[in-house]
Amino acid sequence: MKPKAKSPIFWPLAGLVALVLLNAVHDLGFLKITLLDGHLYGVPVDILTQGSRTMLVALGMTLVIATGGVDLSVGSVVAIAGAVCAVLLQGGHSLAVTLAAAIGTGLLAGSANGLLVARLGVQPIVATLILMVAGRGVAQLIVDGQVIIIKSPSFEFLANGFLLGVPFAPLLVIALYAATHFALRRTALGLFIEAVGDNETASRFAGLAAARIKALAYIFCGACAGLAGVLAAANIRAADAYRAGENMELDAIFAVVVGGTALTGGRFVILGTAIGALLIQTLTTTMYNLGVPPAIAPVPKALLIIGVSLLQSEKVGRWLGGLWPKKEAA
Amino acid sequence: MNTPALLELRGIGKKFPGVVALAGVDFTVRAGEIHALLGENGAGKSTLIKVLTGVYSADAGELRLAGRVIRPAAPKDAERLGISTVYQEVNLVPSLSVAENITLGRQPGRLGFLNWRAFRRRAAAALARLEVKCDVDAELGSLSVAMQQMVAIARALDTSARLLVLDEPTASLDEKEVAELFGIMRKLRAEGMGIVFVTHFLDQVYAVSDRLTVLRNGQLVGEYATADLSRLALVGKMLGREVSAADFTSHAAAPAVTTQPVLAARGLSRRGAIAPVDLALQPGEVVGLGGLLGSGRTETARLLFGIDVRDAGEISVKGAPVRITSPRDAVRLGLAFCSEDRKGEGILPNLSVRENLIFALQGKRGVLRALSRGEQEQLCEHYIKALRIKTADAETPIKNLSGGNQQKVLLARWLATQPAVIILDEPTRGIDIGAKQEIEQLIAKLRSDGLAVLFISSEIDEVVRNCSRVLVLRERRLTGEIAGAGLNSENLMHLMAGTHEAQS
Amino acid sequence: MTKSSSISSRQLPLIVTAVIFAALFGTAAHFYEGFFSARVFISLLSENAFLGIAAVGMTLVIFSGGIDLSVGAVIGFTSIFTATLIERHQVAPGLAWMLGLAAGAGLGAGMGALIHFFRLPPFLITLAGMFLARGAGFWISTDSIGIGHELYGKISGYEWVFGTVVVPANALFLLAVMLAGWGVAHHTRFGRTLLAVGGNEQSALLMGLPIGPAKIGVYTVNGLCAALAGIVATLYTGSGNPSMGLGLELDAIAIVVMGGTLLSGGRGHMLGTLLGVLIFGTIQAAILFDGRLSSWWMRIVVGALLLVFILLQRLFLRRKRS
Amino acid sequence: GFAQTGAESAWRTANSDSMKAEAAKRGIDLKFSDGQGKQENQIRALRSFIAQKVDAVVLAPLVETGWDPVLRDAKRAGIPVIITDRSIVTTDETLYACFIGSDFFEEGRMAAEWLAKKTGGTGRIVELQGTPGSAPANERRKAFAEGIASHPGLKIIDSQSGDFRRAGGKEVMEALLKKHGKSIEIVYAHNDDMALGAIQAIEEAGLKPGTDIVIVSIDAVREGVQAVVAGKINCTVECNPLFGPKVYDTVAKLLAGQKVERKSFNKDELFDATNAGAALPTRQY
Ligand SMILES: Nc1ncnc2c1ncn2[C@@H]1O[C@H](COP(=O)(O)OP(=O)(O)OP(=O)(O)O)[C@@H](O)[C@H]1O
Ligand SMILES: Nc1ncnc2c1ncn2[C@@H]1O[C@H](COP(=O)(O)OP(=O)(O)OP(=O)(O)O)[C@@H](O)[C@H]1O
Ligand SMILES: [Mg+2]
Ligand SMILES: [Mg+2]
Repeated sequence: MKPKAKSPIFWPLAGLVALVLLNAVHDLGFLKITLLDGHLYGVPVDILTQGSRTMLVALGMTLVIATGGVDLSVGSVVAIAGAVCAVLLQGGHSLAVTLAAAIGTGLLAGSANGLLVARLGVQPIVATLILMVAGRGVAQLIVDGQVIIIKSPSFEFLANGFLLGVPFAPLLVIALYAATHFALRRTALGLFIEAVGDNETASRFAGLAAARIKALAYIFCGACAGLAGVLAAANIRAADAYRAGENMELDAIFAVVVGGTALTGGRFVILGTAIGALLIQTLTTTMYNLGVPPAIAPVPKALLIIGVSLLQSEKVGRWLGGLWPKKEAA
Repeated sequence: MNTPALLELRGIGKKFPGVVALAGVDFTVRAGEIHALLGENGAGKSTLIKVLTGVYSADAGELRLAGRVIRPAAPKDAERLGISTVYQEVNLVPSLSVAENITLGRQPGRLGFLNWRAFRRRAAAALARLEVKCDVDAELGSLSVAMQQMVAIARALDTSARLLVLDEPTASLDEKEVAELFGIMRKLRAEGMGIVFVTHFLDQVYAVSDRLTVLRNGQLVGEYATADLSRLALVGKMLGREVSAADFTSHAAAPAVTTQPVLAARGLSRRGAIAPVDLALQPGEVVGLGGLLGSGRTETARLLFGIDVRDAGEISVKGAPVRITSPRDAVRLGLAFCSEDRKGEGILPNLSVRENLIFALQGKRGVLRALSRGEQEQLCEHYIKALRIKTADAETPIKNLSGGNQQKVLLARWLATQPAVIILDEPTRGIDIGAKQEIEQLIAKLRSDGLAVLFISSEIDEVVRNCSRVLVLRERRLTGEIAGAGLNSENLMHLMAGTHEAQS
Repeated sequence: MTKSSSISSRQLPLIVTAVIFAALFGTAAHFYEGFFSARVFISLLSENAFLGIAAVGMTLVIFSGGIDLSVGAVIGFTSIFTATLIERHQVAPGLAWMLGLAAGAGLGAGMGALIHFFRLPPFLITLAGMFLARGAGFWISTDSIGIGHELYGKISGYEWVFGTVVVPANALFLLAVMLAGWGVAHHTRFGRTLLAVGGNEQSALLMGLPIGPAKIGVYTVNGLCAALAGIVATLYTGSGNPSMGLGLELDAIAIVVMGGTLLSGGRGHMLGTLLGVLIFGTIQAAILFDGRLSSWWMRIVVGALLLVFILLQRLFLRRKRS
Repeated sequence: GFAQTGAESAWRTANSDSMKAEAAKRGIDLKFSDGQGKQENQIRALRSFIAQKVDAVVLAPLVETGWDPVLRDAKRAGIPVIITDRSIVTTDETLYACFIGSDFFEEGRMAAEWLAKKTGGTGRIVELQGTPGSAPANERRKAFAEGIASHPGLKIIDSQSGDFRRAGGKEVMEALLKKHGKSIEIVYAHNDDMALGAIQAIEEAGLKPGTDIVIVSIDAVREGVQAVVAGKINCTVECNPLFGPKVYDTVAKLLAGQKVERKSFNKDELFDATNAGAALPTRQY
């Protein structure tokens, strides 16, 4: 019998479970979820809520990476979208207008990236680096360097609200994951994205509008970042143009790659990305929980990255397979 | 014969996930012989070679070079042992210069620093030996596939090797170049070198090889002296069944005379690529594009298919003028184009056979009208059987297929779109004799189904066999056309070479 | 050496970059009084010395088709590491530098080994390396530490006077490393192997090139360069600071790319990186000469100039190709 | 020339604005440069100022050390340097003319002192640190620790970094609340932004900030003071960013050859429930 191909999400999932267990052993309260004021309350709920922004950005990033690119500008787009929200709400605009504008900002940013990468053939890291640098400046320009306070309960609901006791933001993000998965796998879009990432020339020669597919991925990624910007601003009821979304690109890329999508493009694993994002957030919480001094907080993160990548590598897989040949076959 | 064995492989076995590529294969090469390694696509020839050069490590068996057991762990070990190899796919670095590609890893130099002048001279000398004219400073990627192949051979000859391995070196060469290569091979043989030679051209086998080994399905069929084995017997050994000479008759029927060409081009040209070309394809007609290497055949096809943008000229499909500015336009209009560069422009390496196969059809249908999984599997099943594609299953990544089988998947990709016109650029390159025959039959069937085929091949016999009309290009311009009774190898060759005026 | 036409076509990106640099510098000189001077030109090198040194290593890594995100953090680590050794443990500067270089090279080698042996993506592994180095730097000290050793004053005060032109030690360091990098990249087997690996790793393997040593070696060399940059940074500031070089890796990558080196590997030129440093420096210097931009406008202008530069480069190359 | 560190917070922006506005008012040609949080950028800016032969340089140093070489250049060029905001450590005190700044150390101490008085010297504290390695985080941490050392009843039970960010403050506080539950009595935040984030987390946990948990913070930006008025922050120590007038006065004196005070501190106030309401209308930032 031939060995069954291992699911790409196996190791990230195993990592997540291990991390949760580590916490649970250290502090039994970790897994406790209680009902407080009629909604769920507990660490896992926090992880989901806090992790929802990274999950969202990583969703868009998955597609960009699948086309063989990368988008470094997402953090800046988060900041711009937040700034746009704050200014519009302050100016008395309705929530709908604000949301549309924020997501529109993301679409615009994504289009700019897409134009540079797909039409003009600029290398993705460079193309998006431009917006990464300039974007934060734009965000600060919009709010004139201030932290603008947002006083809109309906806006805040997006990030901190509860629907039937369940936090709204993760619900929204999970719904988006499902919708994206559906849109990609029930249509041919997913295949096209993978094809472009795998061999762009061949895709083009087979009659695919490869440039358009690529641009689309960046636009989608921009929109995701825009929405994440909304959530980030709603979360703290303020637009923090300087710090919002800082280092988010790294977290998102990490989530995508840990989730089983190769940085070289081609095959993507959406569910893996979600798990990867949660893994990062859990790690952060774990460090608070274990009281790791903030100065050396990056170290565990590094170890996690190396650990998960190693487990995903073929070679280690073979070694492990050699250790437990029986289990593998089962 | 009592010449000592230079290379001995005993009981070599190699498994890939889901495929047994080699099982208990013995293979012996003597010093001073040219040994042909033959077999169908996927028989395991390339795998055997890669085991020999340390790309793969064998699961079983033993390698001996001049009596000593060797265990090459990487190609550089093999090279150090005196085994020099040209692999099946051109494996050079396109972004570096020709000179560097020839000398990489063994550049002359002092104190760790390179002597650029010396190694450019050396590269030029290596090319001169093959009688190839080529600027050693040119970027490799800017050369045609054939030229790159010559560079790869030049690289292999640049070492003082005891054993030279050539995996389908002639697949993209024209006759003159093949003849030159053979000349060199014979010279090296005389110097006592052992040469392993893989090819699908039987003529070539009989032209140069002394002995041959046949593989089938990863198993050794046998080792024979070339002179003792007739062609038909050889083909039978390769395919595992008897073949009759009738299988290779001409398929070209009289041109279908219809009123309207399905595809017509007038004054098609692009500066620096091709001078204005007129051509018209009738439904049910196979038109050949003949010409020597670099004569502009691929260029013409690329212009027709919208890959390169033309400077001038118009294209019409079924009489109506059309705008083709991208392959996408072309596909929508019912054109199909099978590129000569399988690896770079054809396959989606990490995607499955299924995805590769349905890809063009899905592209034509658009994003929203996705083929259901059932439809996809049905298509795969059909074409895998129809074209005898050798693969573990439809979900195997295409990069794991042998070269010839990849080519078949690509053909299937285009046939699935049910095109009105199909442009085949070197469709039989690297394809075994059985499959070649099938593809020729397929072309005949396509023609009788009313398709128009533009057929590009460097194999003159093949062009003559399959086409009812041949347009000949020379030095990037259309120089003539042969049809009907005048269509034979000799005429075609003269026209291609530009010596027909003298003849007539 | 005779220059054939195809050599110049291979070096076209380099020429284009040089032309754009000249144009940029000329424009700045036109608008800002006192910009067009040897002093400003030299400062483009001396003020970007450690960035430039890091870019040299980065160029080699990018040649091989890899990327290294850890350089900024390694600079921070080396700077605080050597400063602590010298100030707190009274280690002789020479020895401290050796240890710093060894640490940088060691980290690089480790990352290279992971990348090569386990076929892991360089982006991730070097990201981990970045976290490690940053964490280690902060673990040594979260404060910056001033270095009072007299040797430091001597070296950083050194200048090479050439007529009216004064070239500070930093610029000399940078030029020396550039020269070494150019030699390695273009005149050693190692350098050419890197380009081959970046151009097509599978082919390079089949061509019998030593892929493993090349890949591990290039990360080691880059770690060494980053550590050297960290030491130059301590010379530059006379202190060690664990947060030095924050985000510097992206600047270094931008510089390499501005110099016409392909990020996907296999194609590029060390001279381009020198031009990249000059261009980067010119942009910064022009903004400082202006001195009216608020924080955010500064970012926007840097981004816009980057954009203009990339577009011009595209435009030129596309024109010339067709 | 003015070499600012960056624009990382509202405080910093107010600081920059103060410098620019005052320059405009006095007709001074100010060359402004933003270090974007990197020392090397600031050094580059100083060198550029020297090359442009400005009359005086104002530096808001990002870190304490590492300025000697460039300051030596300035001195050689005869350009006086005024250090603002944070102090520097140098081997040669003559390298700069004077220091005008806020005293992070003093701020941390004041916070600790206020806390001791308010709580009677007992309580379990969680600390929300600023960005690891940054000068204010370092000093506010050390000073506070020293300040509470004399009150053995005050104990820091946990300390995590919220990166000076509001979102960071919220996230860390959420986690700490779950970890320690109701045993947290006091929050000490290195800036108002993190305190405001923490307040949200506390509210979401169903507790009352300011009552159930005492909150002490630093900066006293307008929103922080508002929170004090609303009773959500108990006390915030001012860190005045409005340096402009004082700096230019000093520059004028220096250029006129007069002597200036070597070290001077902006007067930092402390706002709690007793005085916040009165101060709020006059807050400029
Ligand atoms: N890397 C690989 N992984 C999995 N299977 C492989 C791999 N390489 C080759 N194979 C399989 O091994 C078998 C032998 O392939 P090989 O390339 O040796 O054939 P070949 O005789 O060279 O054919 P061709 O004439 O088409 O080049 C094929 O079935 C192929 O699918
Ligand atoms: N001898 C040569 N030297 C340099 N470049 C060449 C040479 N022959 C061809 N080329 C280049 O290779 C490319 C391929 O030419 P083209 O594909 O039109 O030829 P072809 O007739 O299709 O031949 P084939 O497909 O057999 O290589 C062209 O761009 C041409 O510039
Ligand atoms: Mg083969
Ligand atoms: Mg061709």
